Amino acid sequence: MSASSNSGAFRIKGAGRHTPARTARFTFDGKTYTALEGDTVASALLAHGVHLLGRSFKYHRPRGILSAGPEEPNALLDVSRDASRRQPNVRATVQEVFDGAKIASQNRWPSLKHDIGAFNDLLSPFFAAGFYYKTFMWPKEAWHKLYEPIIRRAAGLGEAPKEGDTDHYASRYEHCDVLIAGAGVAGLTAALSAAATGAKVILVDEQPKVGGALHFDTSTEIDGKNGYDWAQATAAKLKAMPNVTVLNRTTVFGYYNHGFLGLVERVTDHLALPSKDLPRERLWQVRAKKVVLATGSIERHMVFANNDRPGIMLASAARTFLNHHGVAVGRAVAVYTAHDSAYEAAFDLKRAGIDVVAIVDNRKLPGEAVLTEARSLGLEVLLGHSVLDTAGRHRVSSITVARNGEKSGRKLKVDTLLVSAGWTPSVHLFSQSRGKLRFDAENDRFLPDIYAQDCISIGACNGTDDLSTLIGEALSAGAEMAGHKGADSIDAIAFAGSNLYEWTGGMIGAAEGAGPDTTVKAFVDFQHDVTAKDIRLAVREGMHSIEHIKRFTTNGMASDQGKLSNMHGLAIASEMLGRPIPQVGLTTFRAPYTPVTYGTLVGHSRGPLFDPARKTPMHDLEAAEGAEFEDVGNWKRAWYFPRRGEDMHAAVNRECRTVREVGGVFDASTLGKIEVVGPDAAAFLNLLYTNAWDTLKPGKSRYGIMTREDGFIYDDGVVGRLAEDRFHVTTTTGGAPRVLQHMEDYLQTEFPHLKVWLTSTTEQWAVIAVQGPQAREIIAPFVEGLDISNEAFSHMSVAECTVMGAPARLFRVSFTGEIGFEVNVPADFGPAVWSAIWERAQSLGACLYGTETMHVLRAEKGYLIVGQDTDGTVTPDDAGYGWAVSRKKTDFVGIRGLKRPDLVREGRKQLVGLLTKDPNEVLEEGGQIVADPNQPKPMTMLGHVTSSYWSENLGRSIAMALVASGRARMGETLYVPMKDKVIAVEVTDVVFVDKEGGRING
Amino acid sequence: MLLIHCPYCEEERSELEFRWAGEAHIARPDNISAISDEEFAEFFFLRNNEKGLTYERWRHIHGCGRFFNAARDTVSDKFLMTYKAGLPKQPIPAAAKAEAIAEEKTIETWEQTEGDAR
Amino acid sequence: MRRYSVFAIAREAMRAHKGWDQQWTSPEPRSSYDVIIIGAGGHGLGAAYYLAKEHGITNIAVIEKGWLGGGNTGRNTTIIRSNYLYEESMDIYEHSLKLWEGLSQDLNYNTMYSPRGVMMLSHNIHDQQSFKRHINANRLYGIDNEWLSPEQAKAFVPVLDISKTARYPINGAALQRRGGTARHDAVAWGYARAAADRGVHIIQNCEVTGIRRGPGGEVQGVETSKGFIGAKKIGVSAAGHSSVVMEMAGVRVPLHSNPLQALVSEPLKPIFPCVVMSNTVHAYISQSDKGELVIGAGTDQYNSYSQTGGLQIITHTLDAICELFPIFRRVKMMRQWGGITDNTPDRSPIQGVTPVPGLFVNCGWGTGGFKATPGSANLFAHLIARGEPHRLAAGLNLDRFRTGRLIDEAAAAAVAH
Amino acid sequence: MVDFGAEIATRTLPLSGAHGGSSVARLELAAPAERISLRVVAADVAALSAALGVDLPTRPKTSASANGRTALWLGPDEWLVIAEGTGDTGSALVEAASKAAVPHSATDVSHRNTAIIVSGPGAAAAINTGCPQDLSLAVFPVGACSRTNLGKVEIVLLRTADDAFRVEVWRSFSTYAFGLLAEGARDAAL
Repeated sequence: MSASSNSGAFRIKGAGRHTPARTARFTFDGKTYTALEGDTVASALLAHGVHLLGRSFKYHRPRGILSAGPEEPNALLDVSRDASRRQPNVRATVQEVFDGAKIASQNRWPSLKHDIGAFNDLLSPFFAAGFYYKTFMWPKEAWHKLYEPIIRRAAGLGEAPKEGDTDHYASRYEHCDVLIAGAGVAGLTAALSAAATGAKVILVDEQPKVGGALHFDTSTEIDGKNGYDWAQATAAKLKAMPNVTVLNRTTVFGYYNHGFLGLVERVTDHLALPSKDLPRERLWQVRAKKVVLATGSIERHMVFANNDRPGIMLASAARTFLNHHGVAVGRAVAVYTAHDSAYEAAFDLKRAGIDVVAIVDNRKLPGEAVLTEARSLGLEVLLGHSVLDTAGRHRVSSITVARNGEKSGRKLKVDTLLVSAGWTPSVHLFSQSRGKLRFDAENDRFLPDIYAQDCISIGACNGTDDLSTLIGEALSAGAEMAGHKGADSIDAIAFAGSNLYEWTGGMIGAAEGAGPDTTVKAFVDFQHDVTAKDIRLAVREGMHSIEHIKRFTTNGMASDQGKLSNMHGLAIASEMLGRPIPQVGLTTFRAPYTPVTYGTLVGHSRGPLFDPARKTPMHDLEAAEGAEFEDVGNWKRAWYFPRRGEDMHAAVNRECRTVREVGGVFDASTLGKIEVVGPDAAAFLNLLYTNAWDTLKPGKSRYGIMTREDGFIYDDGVVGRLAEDRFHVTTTTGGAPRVLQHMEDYLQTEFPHLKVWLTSTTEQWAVIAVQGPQAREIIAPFVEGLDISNEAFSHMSVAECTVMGAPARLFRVSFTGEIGFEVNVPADFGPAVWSAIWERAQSLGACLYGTETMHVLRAEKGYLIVGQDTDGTVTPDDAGYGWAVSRKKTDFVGIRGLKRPDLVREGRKQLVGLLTKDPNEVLEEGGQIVADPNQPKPMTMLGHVTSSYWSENLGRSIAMALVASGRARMGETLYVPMKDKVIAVEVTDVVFVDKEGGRING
Repeated sequence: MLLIHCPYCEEERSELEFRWAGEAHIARPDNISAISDEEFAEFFFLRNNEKGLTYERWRHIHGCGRFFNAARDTVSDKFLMTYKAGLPKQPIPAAAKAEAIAEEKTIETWEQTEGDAR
Repeated sequence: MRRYSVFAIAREAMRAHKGWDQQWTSPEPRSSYDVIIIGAGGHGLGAAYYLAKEHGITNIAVIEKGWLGGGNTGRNTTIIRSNYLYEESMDIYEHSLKLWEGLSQDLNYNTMYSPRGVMMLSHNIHDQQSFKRHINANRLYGIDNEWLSPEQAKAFVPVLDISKTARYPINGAALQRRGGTARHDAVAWGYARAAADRGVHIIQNCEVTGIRRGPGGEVQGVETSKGFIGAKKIGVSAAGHSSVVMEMAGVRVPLHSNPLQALVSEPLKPIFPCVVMSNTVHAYISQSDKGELVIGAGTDQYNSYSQTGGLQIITHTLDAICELFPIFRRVKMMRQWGGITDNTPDRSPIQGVTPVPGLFVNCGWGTGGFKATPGSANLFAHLIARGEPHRLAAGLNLDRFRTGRLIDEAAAAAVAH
Repeated sequence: MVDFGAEIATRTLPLSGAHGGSSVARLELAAPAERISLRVVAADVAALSAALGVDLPTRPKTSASANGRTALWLGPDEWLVIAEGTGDTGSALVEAASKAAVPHSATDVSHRNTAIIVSGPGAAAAINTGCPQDLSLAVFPVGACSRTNLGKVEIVLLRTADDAFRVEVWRSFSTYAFGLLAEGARDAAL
């Protein structure tokens, strides 16, 4: 047995462009088939006579292959290499066969041939468009509990993958002078003239090979060559030019603002054994100065009764299968058309030795040339006739043909019916670019009219049918878009083209027998099972806008997004409404042109590259000490340091105790840092913080509060003055970027007269906080050039010095209430300094501590955490920090907002302490506070618990809360009602430890 | 993704490098602590939100870091001009305006093109 | 109006469905009405319905520049929930949720309210604190909302990745079981049909170009592309175009209009049982009854009235979706689109009287207006009929921007709307 | 007892041990460098140029090198100055700048940034994996520099040769940047 016969009984010897010796084996629903390299799954299966490929969405009707391209609504399959590389809803007409592919049909149970869901087809009279809006309402709960689950199971197509994807995806930004979408005659020609100018050109085509319609159209000659051969030669010429990029298997899926286009390149889906280094697909994000749209047109089907059986396909698709793949779509083929182009399918098949039963043309007057040729080939042409109906269970077996106007006709036995209602220009990308269409009534089509971006449409998508005109249009478009107007640049490369037949004809809407208002199932949208009568029903029910009709019937909303169905649906609606098509309108074309894999859009942003995980210079050392980390913004911060056998609670208790008794070392590097430098630095900070800064002396630091114009707390931090004109500002970890943006905004926009500059130094410094009674003892040996005694370097001092030879900034600052220092060293020195300090700290009995202990210790002192104890609705006074708002300043950001009626009213929520009556009860952060726990719901809530911890140092729980009139409620008992109990609390001061504050100054 | 001309970098760059910063030419009152509640609400909250020509601020945050001003048509999202911060509101040249207005007539929002092809 | 029921369908099935009435008619406008509502989205149509049903006002026109339900009603991701933080928000969203529960029966139109649960993922301690604050507030207010452990969350949504090695591991979730989805078009159509049945005129393809005011500043009617139409009361419910319409009456409102994008996948067999939202990684997702994964993306950063947005908004969202649900990496985006949202400074809506006598406004619903549809419409009808707000909507007034009494859900919440 | 104070701190560089790249785009770590962020108004640029011994470029997207110092224009009043010195910090640069008797801000950022050298025929393609700028030689010639994006982080990009770039990135973002460039380098071979 030769390879070619092996690759299917319907291969036609000598036809097609594949090499018979190069085969690939794949399975379909468990059965093994042999294909030729270059086959699509559709052509490979057709070569074996397999037409039944799937089931429709709603009625589960048997469906086959309708098209040979991305517009395919029916033949959607599940394609896999292995469990982690399985892809649902793959178009059989696009997917190339590769050796080892496992392919399965979808939306059927238990099998494609015997599908229980097909029962729906019998009930179809009930399932009219929108029927579900009218029922399933009783009883109330039944929709969600009963009906919806049934509908959901019946709907859907493929099954989502079950495992994570092991393929990877690439991404690239690119720029060009001219991007050309589509490499048919028009696109290739435009590329030639654009490239000749030296412009940077990207030519994009969705198929494996360039040529577009030349894949099937064998009667066109260009530049003296067969059209397809000319296309390949032209592509080779273009690829050899340094200023041209040709992307095959690449779809322009979106045309966005300002010349931005999204492209997806399929890299490995056609390969049997792709290298692991290859991405499966690549996303191109191209900024094009100009765009040439040469996207061609798509053939429409005919709308008539039972037009959806397997074996019924577009005439051009049959030509692609024959002329490109060498596959005959049947043995007894009829053609039903309203357009001349389908005649050529009959000619090609006839010449290949296939029995062409008849050409049924619903027109009385087809093009003269095709009619003459048909007759000379001895084909039976039935003019003014229509196909009224079809029969056949899993494949069409006969058609009923009648003279137009007659209700019955004769039956013709066929195994295939080719249909064509004419061609719809592909204006998707033009429309996405926000260009406006006009209706060409003569040819029943929408064409580009007013352009919104720097692009031009050429060829079939522009309604240019004549080949010579098209070549001329493409040549000048390419040159013009590349910036060279006029004939000169074109003449040198001009060439001629010819085709055998001029095409005429076309129709939109329901054909004979399916209108004007019958009950037959004449499908408009195959995948969604929308029939002509559904559209009529929608109009009858008052849906007069095309968008209403679309949404009510779901016409055009399937995965082909109406490429075949929109024009027919529109025409039927127009007829029913009695309004011309332009007045009915067109639904919007949205990106993507064809569906795009999420993984491709995600590209590299997965796993570690999903979002940068920021780590401090000491991260690895902390991890080696057993740290658990928490996410704070995109930072990873050491949370606590459990020792062997300790849970979080035990570790935090130990850390809390050790810091107050001895000392602790804490990584504070993530705090935001901004260097504020310039003669007006203090004046600037005066405006940005509520505090006054001109009184702060160099060598000192101060706690500052920042509000926005609205007067609510925005951020806080310690600000050190290093020199008259230099401040070291710290911010919260999460607040750093927005605080800098906020400062720059005011500096550049409101206070540009101030001579001051801001530099982010967050990452310049590694910050090692050492806190506790032994803090000074711990750091003392490392600090050079600075007296750090309490007298010389009191609380809130700051100085530059040297630590272990590294230039350092030392802050005397405390967030624990103990003696505290923050050692800032250039980041690369952080690990060495940290190790040395930790070694000494350890020898003195101190510990490492993390953010959890930091939180507990600061809460024991009643220190605020912005974002936890405040939420964007809290003023400095609410938080008990009214003292930080300068009374002397005449201006600062927030000064007016703070005086608004609601911000100064009585009864605002204020930050207070809470002590539970039961000292062992730790409140839930977020618990709500009420005065009367027995009141009916909805209860009046006085506030909520913002911070709550077990304080090992106090041997009881502590909490902070925002409570209405909180400071006036000291000693009052309030309640925190939980799901299963009510917790009584006493309102207290926020400071729980060392109320006098003596420890900090030791 | 917009393409924005930065008047400081003197080049068009991807929107990814920029951050939008609200309506332009809203000056913070010099006597802000003396204005009324109504005036404060006006200054802080009320924005024109024009459908059509709008003046707005952008910051080239991942580029030169500068805030600058732009005139843009919020219907087509086309920029009519960008100019440096501190400059007064720039008049739109008649030609550019004519083009923008002509476009405004023909290129309406999507919701209007839906159901209304010519 | 012919009632919808399974029996009616059976009857119609026997006669090729030729007996159905028009769901609504397309009348020519009268010279004047008692009330004009600008904007035939869910909120506007619903307000007309409740005015007719509960307040006895039926001489109403709802004026729409495009097709009814074509604005944000027909463009959103259909999430319904009421687990907000502040009393003002809980009042209106819970009122709305209660109406959702009986809406199909009230309208005799299956709006497909599906209480499949809305789950918000917590990724860090800050999220957890915020969610528990919501949960406790909701419970004391009589609204369901519960905390789930990561394992409980996974049991509810089996495809969720709760591994500790994730970039932002999930440390829990808040679940409102009564939250869910509904069929957006059906809401607009159901209200339109029920309102039209009570005599309300729905005037589509009619653009309001001006608001005419009398000597006392009071409204007298609207100038439209179909001529002047008089009315003593006008309710503006124009979502993203609220600023434009209010400007016609000389009223400025604190709004920004931003394109909000969304996308759906190709249809899949049921895989995703509820609605999941994550603010930390910016994603929300559910699966429609047709099988599409419905994914809400972010808003573009700039003011715009064009329903197109940047591709980067979509990719950013999909990054997060694929991190949370790695099995969706090979699923395909079928369609993306945008709507114009009207956003207030505190991300809470504005519903109330205006300085112009007879002019009432309902706007600022931002990205969360769909869930509020019945409640907002119901209370807006009350406002228009009585001239003063219902108790449940009293806090949503315009004056809060003067006093500073904001309802700052955005500041307080770690969750998207 | 150990004499704790005697030790001199050694440096731990970010990205230590990172390796990646492909046949068309090599990735290497740049040697530690002295860096300052320099800010000065236009009128005083000459004074700082003189003080630093390098003419601060005033045209956007350009750089200038002299005396072992390279000044990158980042904004109209902002430069990143990188020196090939052996100092552990930018103090020499800060000091040099301070000789100019005009108001300015010279802030040491030597340890804030780290740098990755991307070279080879696929260098631009590797960077365009995450960078939205046009890196063709005509638009981004040798010596061109710009702050820009690389995926989800910010970088400063300097073209040092037809097929070589220096990518400056904040240290905590460097793991991400290196990882993305490594994938970009792999895909650039495609």
